[in-house]
Amino acid sequence: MTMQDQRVDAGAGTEHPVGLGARPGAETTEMTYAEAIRDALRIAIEGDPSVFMMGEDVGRYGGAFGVTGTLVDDLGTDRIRDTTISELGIVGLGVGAAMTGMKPIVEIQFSDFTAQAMDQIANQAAKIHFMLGGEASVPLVIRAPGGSGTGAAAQHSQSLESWFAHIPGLKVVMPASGDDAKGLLLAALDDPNPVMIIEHKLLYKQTFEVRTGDVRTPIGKAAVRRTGGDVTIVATGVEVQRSLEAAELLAAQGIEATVVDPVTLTPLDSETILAEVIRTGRALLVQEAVQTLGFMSEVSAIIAESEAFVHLRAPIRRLSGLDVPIPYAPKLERAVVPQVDDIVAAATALVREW
Amino acid sequence: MTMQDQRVDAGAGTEHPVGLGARPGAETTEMTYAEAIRDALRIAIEGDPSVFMMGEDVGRYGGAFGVTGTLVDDLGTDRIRDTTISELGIVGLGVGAAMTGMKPIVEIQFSDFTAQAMDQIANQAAKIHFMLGGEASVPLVIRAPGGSGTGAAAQHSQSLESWFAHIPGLKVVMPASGDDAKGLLLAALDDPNPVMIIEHKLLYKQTFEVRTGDVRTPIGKAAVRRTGGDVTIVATGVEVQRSLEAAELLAAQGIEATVVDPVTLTPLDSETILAEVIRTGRALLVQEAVQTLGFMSEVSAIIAESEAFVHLRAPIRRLSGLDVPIPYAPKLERAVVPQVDDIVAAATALVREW
Amino acid sequence: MVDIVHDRELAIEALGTLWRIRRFEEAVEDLYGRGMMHGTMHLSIGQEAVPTGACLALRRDDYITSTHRGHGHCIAKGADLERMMAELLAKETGYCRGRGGSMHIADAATNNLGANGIVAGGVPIAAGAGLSAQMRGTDQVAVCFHGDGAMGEGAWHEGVVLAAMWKLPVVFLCENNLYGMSMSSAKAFPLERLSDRANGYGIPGVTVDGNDVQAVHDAVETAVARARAGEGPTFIVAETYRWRGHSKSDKNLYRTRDEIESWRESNDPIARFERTVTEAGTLTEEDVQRVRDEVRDDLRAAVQRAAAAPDATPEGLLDAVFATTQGAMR
Amino acid sequence: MVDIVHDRELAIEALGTLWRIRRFEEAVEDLYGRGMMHGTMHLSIGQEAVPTGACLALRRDDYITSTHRGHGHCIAKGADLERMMAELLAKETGYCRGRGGSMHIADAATNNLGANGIVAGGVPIAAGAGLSAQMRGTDQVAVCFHGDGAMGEGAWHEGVVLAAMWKLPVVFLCENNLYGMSMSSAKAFPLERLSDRANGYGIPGVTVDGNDVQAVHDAVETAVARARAGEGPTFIVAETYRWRGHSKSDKNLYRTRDEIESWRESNDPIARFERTVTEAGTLTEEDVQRVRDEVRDDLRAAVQRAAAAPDATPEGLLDAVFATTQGAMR
Ligand SMILES: Cc1ncc(C[n+]2csc(CCOP(=O)(O)OP(=O)(O)O)c2C)c(N)n1
Ligand SMILES: Cc1ncc(C[n+]2csc(CCOP(=O)(O)OP(=O)(O)O)c2C)c(N)n1
Ligand SMILES: [Mg+2]
Ligand SMILES: [Mg+2]
Repeated sequence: MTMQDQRVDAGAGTEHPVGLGARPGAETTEMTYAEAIRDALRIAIEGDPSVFMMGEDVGRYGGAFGVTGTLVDDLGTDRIRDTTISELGIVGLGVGAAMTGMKPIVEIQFSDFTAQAMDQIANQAAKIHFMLGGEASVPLVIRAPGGSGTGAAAQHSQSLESWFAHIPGLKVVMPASGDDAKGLLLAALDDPNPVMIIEHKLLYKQTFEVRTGDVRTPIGKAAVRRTGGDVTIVATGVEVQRSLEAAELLAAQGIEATVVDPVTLTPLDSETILAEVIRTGRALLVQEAVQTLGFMSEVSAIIAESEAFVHLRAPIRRLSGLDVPIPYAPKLERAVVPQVDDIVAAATALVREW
Repeated sequence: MTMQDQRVDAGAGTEHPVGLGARPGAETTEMTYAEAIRDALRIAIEGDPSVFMMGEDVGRYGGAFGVTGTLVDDLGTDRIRDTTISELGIVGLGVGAAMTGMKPIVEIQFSDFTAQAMDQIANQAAKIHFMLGGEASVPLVIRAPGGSGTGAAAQHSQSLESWFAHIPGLKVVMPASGDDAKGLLLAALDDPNPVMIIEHKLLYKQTFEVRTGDVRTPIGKAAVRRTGGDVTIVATGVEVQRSLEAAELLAAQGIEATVVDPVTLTPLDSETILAEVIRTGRALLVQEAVQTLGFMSEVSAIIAESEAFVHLRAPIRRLSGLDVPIPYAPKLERAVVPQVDDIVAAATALVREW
Repeated sequence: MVDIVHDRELAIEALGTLWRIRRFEEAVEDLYGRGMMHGTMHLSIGQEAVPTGACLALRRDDYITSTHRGHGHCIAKGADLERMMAELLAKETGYCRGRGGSMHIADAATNNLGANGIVAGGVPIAAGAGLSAQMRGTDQVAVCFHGDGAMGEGAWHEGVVLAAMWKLPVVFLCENNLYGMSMSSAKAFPLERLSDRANGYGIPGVTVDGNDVQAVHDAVETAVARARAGEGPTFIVAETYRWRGHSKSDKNLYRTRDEIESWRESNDPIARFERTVTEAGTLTEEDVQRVRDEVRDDLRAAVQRAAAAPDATPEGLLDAVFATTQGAMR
Repeated sequence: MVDIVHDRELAIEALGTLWRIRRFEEAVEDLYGRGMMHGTMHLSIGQEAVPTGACLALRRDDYITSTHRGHGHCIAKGADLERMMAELLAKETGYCRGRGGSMHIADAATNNLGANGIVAGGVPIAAGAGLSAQMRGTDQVAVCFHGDGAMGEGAWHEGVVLAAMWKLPVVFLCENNLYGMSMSSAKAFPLERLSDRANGYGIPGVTVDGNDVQAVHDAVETAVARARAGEGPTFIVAETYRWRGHSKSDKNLYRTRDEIESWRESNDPIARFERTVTEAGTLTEEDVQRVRDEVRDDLRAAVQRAAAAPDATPEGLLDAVFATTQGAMR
């Protein structure tokens, strides 16, 4: 057993960001979400010989979503490893490597394919530390893009964060901004536990303000990205962006919304969420995942059994993906997950009717 | 495309049973939960040439939990098939066989090993009908025992029903009694959709009153197993039994509890649950699964966004497994999931404090 | 053995299939390029001889399972071009009513169990169709099309292990187009020939020139006969090449322009087949031209009708999740 | 090659290991039978020569992964009997503090990455340990113990494919005890010898008498040398037999009493080893008896101390889910 080498912690990242901007307190620059992740990969791999990345087509191809880009040219095929098509295998190798002194980052091309790897994720990585009585730890980072909107249909568009958040022993984060995509990946690499990072396909090419250098977004802290007194919107992933847009439209109608991004699903920062719900007395929970047992079911249940219960002025409202597989046709695909208009309508109804 | 052959529907099974007894309206006999399942298997396989069962050690061995017993002697190795250790493979073969005119029943030895088969369960079986625009259907039944209490530790004791209930396209049932174990299996075989049956290990050897013959327990209807005016306990799996026991102890203290067993998680009979919650104004939701995103999070969220909201006299209270992997030591194993005493205490607190 | 090369009718059928696949995918590429098609796109241009040869060895009631790169399999098994195109155009009249798209087309009329977005996802499903045929006592066979990349997946393994154990009537037909996305199959699997993989499973393994319609046909015919006779599965590797990128995002950085050019120029399966059948005297240049023209016209009509069909609608989606009747492909 | 049979010290070490495994499991069986142990129990009695021979070919810093039937691997790699027994007795002093039980014992001191309740679960993990050794530039090797039944799992396949591709320093060591629970390995896999499986992966496959300590050792030693030299993985199948049922629920209906008896009587790995080393003149009968006595005493003491230790407590369980520091087995 050796103590974890604590890496430089520049830029605390604990203050709330404005909108999808960078966390305060550090230099920033503009880059895409994909570039922000690449930046984090480069910093981590250059800075620590035990960090490496493996996945399907992450090398010369540059990643299915272009995240690794030309990183292999600079870091080599040893540290940016192309694998066979083998999700269970690569997560399993990641577990073995993590137990023996490495810090692997595994990319799963689409989060839907975590289904292939569930045994190694849920039965091995998540449980080993506890089950072995602390005899080992699994500092494994798994990155996987979730979400719909690319016309890739039912097997390439799911939002499966609930599966992971349901398994004790996994930390689960969902970066909604480029800055958090970078900061959370670097924070995940500091963590001696397996961390699932659910990225969003629609964000990869979007540009964000991102902190430069070796920064962190703390795991386990929610971000209040906007503040308003009428309703508290809790949203994850791409729905954070949609909720912020909706909040602007709502403001034009005289409704002021708070937007809370949990950032980390496990361990969840319920405290911040509850405080913000208590403040407005109304909770609108927005997610792309299907409604049934989507993460917002948990948020709702936490609110309903908390001290916030007595402060509620309205029923807790979830706005989720329909309980259907994601369809291919663009119109259908749009129709089954919450869009900006849907959020505006739901928030308006909640405020006007209660 | 051919129409499904509708099988005999003797004993409607739609009336509420008393406690864990048989559904009213048919002859009954005493048998164990395992025997009840075996009885259903025999009836289905003898009655329909397209029904067969496959799984690890279901033949000569008689099943890891003795469910198939000596069935292979009567039904033959063609209809009760031993497979290699290959959960993904056997579910996948089940999907292929189901699409082509058979009605396979697949046994997964421990529900934990559904992790191995998640792609075929969630990405194939569940989605094929929708994704193919109705061109095919997948009448596949998967039986898997969940739950803790046998000292088998973290990889053999999970309650993973949430994973399945989160996937549109799967029906998910959890028989709490021998009668339902039989009736649900036969109903699942009538259904043209994939049905996950999460059985419970601790129930297999327990004796129940079970309807004889070719009977059904309807999929999609909750059972009100006990009625009382002070608190509504919603419980699944083995916690139904514990809740009924707790209700007797509560009655001795003057607290009358209603116990609702959803029976089917998807499609959920919210109507019955909400009606019973409205009646008492207090909801105690009890499950063996870990709290975070256990099925009761969904039940809580449904209550909180329904008309029941205004009838609530107390916060909605979940009583769940701790958010930890199931430990091995008997004392620890007991401590991490709700026992009768815990239910009594939680119900008492809810009624006394609110 | 059926001699396609010397049988006028079969040669015309084969040539028609080859061109239908080629032209269909060129049309898709065009529509996609013009922004009229959405989502992603996996083209099998250059690989047409595999499904063409294979399906000529099959009966209509034999099963196939297909892949993300499945247009060819679908067409060769006999699917309707208009319904396929309508699906890709997100129309209500598409095979999946616009719900599945390119990666999820199935066709009950030809016992095509469907494309699959999951690499190797179809492998256990094909074995299951084989099991079903075996249990129902028919002599149907299931052909499982898959790529070389699929050989890395556990699903491939488990499907083959079970099929081998139960001697299921299945043909595992690998299209080795040299890459699984960007991973070279030669690098991935340190085998002299990919078909040596079969040696680990106790089933026959055969390598065949995947750009030769007759050769593919013959290998599949032998495997199918074996399967129908109850002797179990065969693993066939058809060596071929993908001309286009893996999908739209592919910049072809993992292979050389020369490599692509050399396959296109000296190993176009359609040109080769045309040369073979005209040199054999089975078809004339005019016959060949007529087939090409017919396919062009058919396709043009299919695209037009598909484009004119009503868009898929979100109505009733919630009710489409569960089946109400069992639709079985027997 | 290290000659265990003719080296007094090694012979004593091997014999001690064989007996420690046998006696440990007999004690477990006894405690379980008397209701003092809970849960389930998978005994490897009859298979002791495999871990014993294998681990004699390993360094302390080489890795192993193990299975549900893992006591032997654990003991042979050098685990502490008292902590093992304490774990099975659900004690705070157990390897897993009572949280894991028999199926989850790992031992950081001997680079034992742990037993595994999931069949084939350790296969990709072992490959990962091999990858780690390769990347860190050490010459450590990972030995992956697994059963014949594991060969049906996708995890087995994926672990072996990746190890073969990257020439990882891994030895996949299959204990073919003829059954995966009740499934006969001969029925499950239509191969002349199970080690022929390796032919599908481009790695060497070797079959060895699993009840012969020296033979197992030699096969593993060769494979380990190959792995350390950077030449990649080897698949070894050690033929052996499980005397006891698969677990408590096993009624042995899938095999005959005769079969069991014949292995016990004519192929007890411990009796064979004792005969070999005494016949070779390496050890005397008295030496052998002394080893047996020592093991008996050690075990008795271990059981007593383990039984006297405090029970595992539920306190702090919630805090035990996440690690606070990285504990790496390097
Ligand atoms: C389980 C899974 N992993 C990864 C992918 C992403 N993916 C789609 S196609 C493909 C390459 C497949 O290679 P191959 O099997 O050789 O077929 P080809 O594309 O060459 O036709 C990959 C990696 C996927 N769809 N499914
Ligand atoms: C993924 C998975 N499937 C099924 C089981 C149940 N199970 C435990 S051991 C076993 C048999 C394993 O056979 P083999 O690999 O030959 O090892 P042996 O028991 O013979 O040592 C089975 C089916 C399991 N633990 N994990
Ligand atoms: Mg390929
Ligand atoms: Mg075995």
